[in-house]
Amino acid sequence: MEPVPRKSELSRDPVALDFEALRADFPIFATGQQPLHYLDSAASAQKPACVIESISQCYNHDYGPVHRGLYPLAESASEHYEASRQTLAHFINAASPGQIVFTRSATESINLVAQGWAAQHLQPGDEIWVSQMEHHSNFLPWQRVCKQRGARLRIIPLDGEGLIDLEKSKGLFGKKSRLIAITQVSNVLGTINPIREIVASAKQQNIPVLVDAAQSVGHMPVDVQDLDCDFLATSAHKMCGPGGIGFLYGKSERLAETEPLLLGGGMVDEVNIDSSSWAEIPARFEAGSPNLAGAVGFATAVEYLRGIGLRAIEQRVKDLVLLAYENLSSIDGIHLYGPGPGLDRSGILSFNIDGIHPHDVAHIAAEHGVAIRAGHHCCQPLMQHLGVSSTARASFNLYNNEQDITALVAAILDAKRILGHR
Amino acid sequence: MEPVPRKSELSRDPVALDFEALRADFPIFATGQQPLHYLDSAASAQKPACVIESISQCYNHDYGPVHRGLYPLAESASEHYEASRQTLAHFINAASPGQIVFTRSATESINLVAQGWAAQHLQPGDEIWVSQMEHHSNFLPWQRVCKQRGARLRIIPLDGEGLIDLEKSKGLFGKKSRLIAITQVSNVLGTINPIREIVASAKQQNIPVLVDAAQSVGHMPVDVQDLDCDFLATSAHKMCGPGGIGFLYGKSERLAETEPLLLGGGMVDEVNIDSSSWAEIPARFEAGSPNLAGAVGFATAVEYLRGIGLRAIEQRVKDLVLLAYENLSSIDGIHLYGPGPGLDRSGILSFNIDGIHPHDVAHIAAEHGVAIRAGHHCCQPLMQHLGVSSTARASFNLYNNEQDITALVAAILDAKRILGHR
Amino acid sequence: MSSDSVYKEVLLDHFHNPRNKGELDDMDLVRRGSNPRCGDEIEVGIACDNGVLETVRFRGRGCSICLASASMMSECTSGLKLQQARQLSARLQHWFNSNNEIPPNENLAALGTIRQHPARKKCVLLAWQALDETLDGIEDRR
Amino acid sequence: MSSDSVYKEVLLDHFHNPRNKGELDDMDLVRRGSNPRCGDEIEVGIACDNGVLETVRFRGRGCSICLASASMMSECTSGLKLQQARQLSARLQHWFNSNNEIPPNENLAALGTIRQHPARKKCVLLAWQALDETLDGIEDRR
Ligand SMILES: Cc1ncc(COP(=O)(O)O)c(C=O)c1O
Ligand SMILES: Cc1ncc(COP(=O)(O)O)c(C=O)c1O
Repeated sequence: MEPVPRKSELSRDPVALDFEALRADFPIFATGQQPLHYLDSAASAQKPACVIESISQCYNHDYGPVHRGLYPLAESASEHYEASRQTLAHFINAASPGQIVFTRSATESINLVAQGWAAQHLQPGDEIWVSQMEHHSNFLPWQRVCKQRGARLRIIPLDGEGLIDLEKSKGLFGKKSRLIAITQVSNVLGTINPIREIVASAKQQNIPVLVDAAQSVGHMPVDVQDLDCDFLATSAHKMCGPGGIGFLYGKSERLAETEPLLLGGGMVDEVNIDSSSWAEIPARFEAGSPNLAGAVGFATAVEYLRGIGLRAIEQRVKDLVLLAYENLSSIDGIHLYGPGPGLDRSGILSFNIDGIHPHDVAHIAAEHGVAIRAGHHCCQPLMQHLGVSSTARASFNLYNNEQDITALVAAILDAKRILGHR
Repeated sequence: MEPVPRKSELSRDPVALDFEALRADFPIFATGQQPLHYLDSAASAQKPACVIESISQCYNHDYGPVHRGLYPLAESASEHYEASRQTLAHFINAASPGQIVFTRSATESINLVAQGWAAQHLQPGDEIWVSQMEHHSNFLPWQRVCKQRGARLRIIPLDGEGLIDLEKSKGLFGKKSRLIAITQVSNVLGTINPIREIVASAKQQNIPVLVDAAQSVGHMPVDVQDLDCDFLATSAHKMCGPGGIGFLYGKSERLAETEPLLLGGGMVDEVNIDSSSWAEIPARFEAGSPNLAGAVGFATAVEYLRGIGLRAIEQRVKDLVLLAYENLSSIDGIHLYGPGPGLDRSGILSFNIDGIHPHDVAHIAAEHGVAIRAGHHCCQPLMQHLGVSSTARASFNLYNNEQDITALVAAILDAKRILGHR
Repeated sequence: MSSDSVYKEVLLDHFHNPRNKGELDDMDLVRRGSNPRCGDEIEVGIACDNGVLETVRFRGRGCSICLASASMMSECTSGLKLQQARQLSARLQHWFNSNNEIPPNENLAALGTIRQHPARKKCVLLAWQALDETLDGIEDRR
Repeated sequence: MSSDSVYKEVLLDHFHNPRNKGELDDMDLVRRGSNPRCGDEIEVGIACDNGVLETVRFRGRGCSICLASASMMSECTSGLKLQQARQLSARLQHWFNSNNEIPPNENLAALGTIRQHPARKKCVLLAWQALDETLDGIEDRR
């Protein structure tokens, strides 16, 4: 009575065949514990060998302190660091490399805007808008700055499918709205928000927009000039890059309005006992010794992705998630969250199974070699909206394949066999 | 007339011979551009192969998201991350691993205390004390928080040798003093400050002390319980570890008084639309996806250093800097800064040469394969004290040897030949 | 399914046929344990007479391990003296926080496989920590 | 010393024997360029007559490259029309900010090796940027 996983067109598609070969670029699938059906890329992606090697190469051959050293290692360190910035600027089509601020993560990037920009611009009674689907990293910084400034945190509601009603939401923003902070892709629902349209309507009222791009950049083509957003935040580790590095993109006029979050070495021109003057942008926002190998590894990752093609990656992952959706939706007692069939979604699929706790689903999956996540995914406000305390989540990336889905379905069926009503 | 570099006992010392062999642990000396006399470790240290390999190994075999995943890769990621924390706690003899907060750097650690602790505890008219030799990273955060809170930033003066007069300084602190923030080792002068004594006298007036340990941890034995300091900040990259990671040590009662600097994923228990409750310490201070490979590389670096022995490293570097001091001091027209002969100093030596700009000294040194730094070293207040706008600086680490000093002396003599009065 | 699965028969039996699960209206004292990270919540109620736990009952929601552990807890502690229940709980928690391989009680041995999964420790301990609180509460009343 | 040393004879000659270095009290207009990062500071003064730079003089402190560049600048621009001086400065700066290999003027060719050292670009440009400001200043006066 339980469905057999359906065969899809996937394996006959020549593009898919290329992707099967790309899997070999990721050493973890050859050398890590086996079997490994890694379906937790939305938490953090695996790394291709080229990224890992670029980090080793940096430390083995080229390592020196970034900025203003006068010897060859220091000069090449600065060059590599700035070349990485340029690669990233190019990747999201920023107008200039100076609009890319290296941070440790999307989380730091968002906190920088909250404390460095919003705190300077919020008056009591003002509003910041976030959606009900935001990750805690794009929620808590706004909650805090609103409290600090006597402003109000307002919530853009979702419909039953986990979508933002664009027409309705336009009516929400008004004279008191100072910022809209919204994710491009939900890390739970897989929803792809219509950022371009939201920005366009926000522009009519001069409301700046920050885009949380942790789940979008590196997964689909993202063009900040096309989106016309004011700020955009992301992390390298979700797009096959190293941990400990991310960036904030900002329009030049917005960055000029922003105070640094961290003060320290490298971000000042003149320091006196009484006062100091900040260095130029983006150095102003990068206090402390720059993370050279992180920047180099990040740039290598986006070059790798660009080499494959962002459209191809997006399509491949969409095919996979669609196949997963089809296979999972025919399991008895399953609830799938987010956009239904026919609606656009990214490679993230959350679900629950009647009577089985998501922790048990994930744990039994783990015993099958299937790595999925269970929990609130740092989205408690969304969980409240869905009326659950947690979900199971499978997320896909370019290195996944049909067997991963087959294994996932088998694991879910096994969880039902073990824990379902007897 | 110019001195020939003097031979020292160094090469006949059996310990020194071991160190010569250790140089082979650092791939850059075999595979980087040659010759490389790397005398800029105070800016950032080179990495031994074991550190570089631990990072590759992590990404190749063991990579997964840290915290609460239920599948083997996620479980081992959490274990490795927490084991690294434990290694670091052990390294500085913290009473518990929960007193180690991973940050991106010493700079972030200090900003966390400035905004998370001091901003909560400063009243108008209160004082924060820093010394005249502080790095901008341990100066600007205090300057800002004092401005924000109407408090005063006070300066502990230095004597002619660049030392803090302990007896005099005790008299400085008073009822309004809320914090002393001081470096253990000056990154310009090489001065080693008497932290234990400063803390002991501060304790008598219940004044907490933050130690900037960017130049001390990993270079000499550091025991936070012995120092009895309240906070201690450091970066991995200065002690042969990777970039993009550091830590803040705090006494448990101080950390409990500290608000997080960054908000986001992983640092909350409950999130509601109106308010949220923080997670336990140290998770509370580590918003965003943890930097697994950074933590692992950091722990590998300190294990490497511990394997050699911190006392041995300290002694070796002291021998080198003493030899350098002797050789340099006999050069005509040179000015050496910091503690004179017979006084304790770490492996950092700043100097200037009459009539020759430090940039030229460093550039000509670079043409000799000698990597030294020229500039204000992020210590403008100290430069003002010294009455110069910049210095040249040679800094030593365990992989340096006598040839590096010979090459440095030759480079300086060449700079004099080229640029000295004709 | 690998042989070191945590989903062993004993646990599954407790999950599918929980002992002492039900309403707590008639208990002397009720305390709640909750895990905000996953939304799990166990209420433990006790009824005691003359220093002996006559009844230990629970209700709530949680994963199979959380519920099985609650069921096993109620079974193992019903009929114990307060002091004995306290000791058992302490030993169970010590077992989970140390490298000690020996379970505090044969009937709890099936929980052992979960010790390899630190992320699920809290699932096991939730009911026991709620029990501790009921025991604290009873002592306060005396 | 390697053959691609920046410390070539031409530069060293300007450093050791700077042209047009001295007091600026009798100049028509003086402007200062400074680099807070290294404390270098160059003041450039000009005297002009009928749209021609009669005198370009400088003083200040800086590294050998900064001072040599100031000396070369003063030598190359003295006697030029304002407009020509502006163009030369623009071409010099473009040369440093592009991959174009050809120096704007044979007498400035010795600065070329420094283009490989981005950290020292500012040393070369300091005097030229101060010159630009004096030219701006003269135009504003008209
Ligand atoms: C004494 C001192 N404190 C703080 C720092 C800041 O360290 P980081 O740049 O790694 O944050 C440095 C080094 O740059 C330093 O030398
Ligand atoms: C939608 C979204 N925003 C923000 C973040 C925060 O990213 P990081 O933890 O890398 O700072 C994440 C991932 O954790 C995310 O999924």
